[in-house]
Amino acid sequence: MSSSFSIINGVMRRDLILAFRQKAELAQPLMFVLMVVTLFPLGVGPSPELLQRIGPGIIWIAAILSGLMGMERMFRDDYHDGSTEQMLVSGMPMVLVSAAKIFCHWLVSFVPLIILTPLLAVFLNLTWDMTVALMITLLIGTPVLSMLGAIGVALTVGLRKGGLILSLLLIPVFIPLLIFATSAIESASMRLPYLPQLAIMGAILLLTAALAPVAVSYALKVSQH
Amino acid sequence: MWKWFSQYAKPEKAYQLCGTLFRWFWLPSLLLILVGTVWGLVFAPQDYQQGDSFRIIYIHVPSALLSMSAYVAMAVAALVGLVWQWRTAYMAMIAIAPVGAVMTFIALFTGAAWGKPMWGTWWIWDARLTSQLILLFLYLGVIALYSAFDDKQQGGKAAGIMALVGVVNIPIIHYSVEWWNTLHQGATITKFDKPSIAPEMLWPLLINLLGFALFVAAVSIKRMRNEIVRREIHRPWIKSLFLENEK
Amino acid sequence: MQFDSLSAFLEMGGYGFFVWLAFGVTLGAMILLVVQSSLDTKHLEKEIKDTHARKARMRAAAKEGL
Amino acid sequence: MADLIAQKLMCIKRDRVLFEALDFSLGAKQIVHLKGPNGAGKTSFLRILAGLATATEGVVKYKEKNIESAGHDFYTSTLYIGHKSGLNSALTGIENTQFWANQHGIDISQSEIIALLGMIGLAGLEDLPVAHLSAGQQRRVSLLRLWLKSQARIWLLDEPFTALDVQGVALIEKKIQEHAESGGSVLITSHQALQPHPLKSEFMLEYRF
Repeated sequence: MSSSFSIINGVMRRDLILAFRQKAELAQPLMFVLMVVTLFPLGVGPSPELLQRIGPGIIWIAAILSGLMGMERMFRDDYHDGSTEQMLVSGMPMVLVSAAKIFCHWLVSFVPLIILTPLLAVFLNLTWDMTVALMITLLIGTPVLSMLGAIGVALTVGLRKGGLILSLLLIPVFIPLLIFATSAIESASMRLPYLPQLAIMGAILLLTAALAPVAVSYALKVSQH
Repeated sequence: MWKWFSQYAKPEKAYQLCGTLFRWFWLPSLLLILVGTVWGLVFAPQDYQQGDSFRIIYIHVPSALLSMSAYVAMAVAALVGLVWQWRTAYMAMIAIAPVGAVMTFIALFTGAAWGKPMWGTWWIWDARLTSQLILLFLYLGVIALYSAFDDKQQGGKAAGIMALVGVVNIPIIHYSVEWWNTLHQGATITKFDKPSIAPEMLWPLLINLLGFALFVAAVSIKRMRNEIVRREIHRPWIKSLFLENEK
Repeated sequence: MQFDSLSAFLEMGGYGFFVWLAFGVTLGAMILLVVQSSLDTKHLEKEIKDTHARKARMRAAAKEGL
Repeated sequence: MADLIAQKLMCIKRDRVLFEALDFSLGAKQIVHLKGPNGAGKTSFLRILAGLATATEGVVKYKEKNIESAGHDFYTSTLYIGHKSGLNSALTGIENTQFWANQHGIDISQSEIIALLGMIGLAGLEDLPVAHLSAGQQRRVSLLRLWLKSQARIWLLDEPFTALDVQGVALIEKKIQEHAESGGSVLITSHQALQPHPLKSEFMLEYRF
């Protein structure tokens, strides 16, 4: 039996190669975030105070929406071209495979977004403290988005019209994250400690990390039935 | 005990059981709701602060409570299906979902109708109403996911996973919404503080609570029967049950 | 009895609209749920007949084909 | 002694019973041609035997053990090739083959893969994304697995000849016969008649009403 390491390594190499071959698909969600963030000042007015107050929420919501757009990439192609079924009959531990694929997705779709945040923060007139808090919450929170998203995608991958249902399934379960993240940033804006919120988000991250790969691998099996 | 329980993994047996249980639950539920509602509307004393508007409590509280319990029941059914691979458990889960969604809707609507005279506005982002709204979304997600599948057996399993994800999430959502609400205290008035409720007011509430519980059970059972028939429509036992009796 | 007259009862101390709206919508939603479930049962009974008739036709066609 | 035994299988798809109380066994040195009309459940049957789908009722046993509990032992001795190619269209033939081999725990060097691809008639096309290949050529890439995993005793092949040309069919059929002769077992669905062979037998799935 090939070791867990070589399995994870193989899956990640494959997914990373694929991601870089389909650069356009990676860039689109980022451009989407940028445009959503541009829309808000045009929609609610350019007052710096107002933008500063609603900025963290805007960036987080934009991150969630753009995440939802790119989520399907995780398993859709594999399902349709039969790679998933070959993975299942290879006897590889699917929990590890799922975890590796989720990590890859996070790496290629959310890490660039986190790098982009300082720019978005400037657009929305966030203070330096808020920007730091925003980046930390994104760093802790976006892996959770990837993991929960993976469950949703694995559940809907066999459906013809999976995309809309995916958002319907996922948005409610993203709510706690949004609440704690924006409240952390709000505390940061008032120069209050925001460790408690981060701790709760960390706990959510650990809980999700423990359960999501199992749920994803089961859902992928069900998708083949 | 186990053997007795597990025989209902078979659709025929479950179908018969549903028939019996429906008869036990249906009429008592209507009777209890009638008694509780009339008592609550006509005989229970007025609330000294809220006047007669508080009478909405007799449907608001039972439906809110049942909306949560129904979700938990759904998740339990999903778990049974997942662990023991019972087809009937998934059918039960799918039967409960719309009933729970209707209860959630009732809780939301009555909450709004109660809120208007009390807060002066139909909707307020109060912690409880907000979590109820999210609960409704969770229900709709499960129902939408199931109905999107052509193969209902597969759909049942997928919806089951979603129900379990939801049930793990509900406490987190609930807690986070409360946190969020206390944070933005300025906007809210904690309205539903619990005054010690007088026994004359409490009795009809308890009766209605039981009535609603039986109603939810009865309708879910009825829907489960439908679901069993729908899914087993090609089987010989359905044919002999429905078509050969007629002759 | 908390109310002196029917009109007082309907008025609900000035909250009549909200109380009756809440109770009415609740009743409506519950009735809809029950009616939908019963219609579903009726519909399924017809479906059973159709399905098995269809199967009988398919069986007959298969026999002829042989 | 049969390697793979299915007992009392029942499969329900879209609420229709495809088969019920189906017994089947597959032993060494056998080529079983699984036949049946469209919609009889050939693919579902194959997927249940491969451990991809679970039967509504009944069990599949490998060496006397349920395939779920046989686990890794079962998967390393089975090769399943389905309708879907299992090839990512943005990856090249070499990459697809490498990743597949890695997943299945097979050690193989790049030069060996190139040699195999040449053997199956894809010389010069090895480093093109498979999206650029024709349907028959893609099929050939996925059928390369017969050579990669020939140590797997049980082969479950779902319509392997689709889109192949005459030479391709002959090549694959020869490989299948060699596999059976050397002690393997093959279950194959095909709408095309197989060449007569002493180890060949047929298994019929009827359409149920």
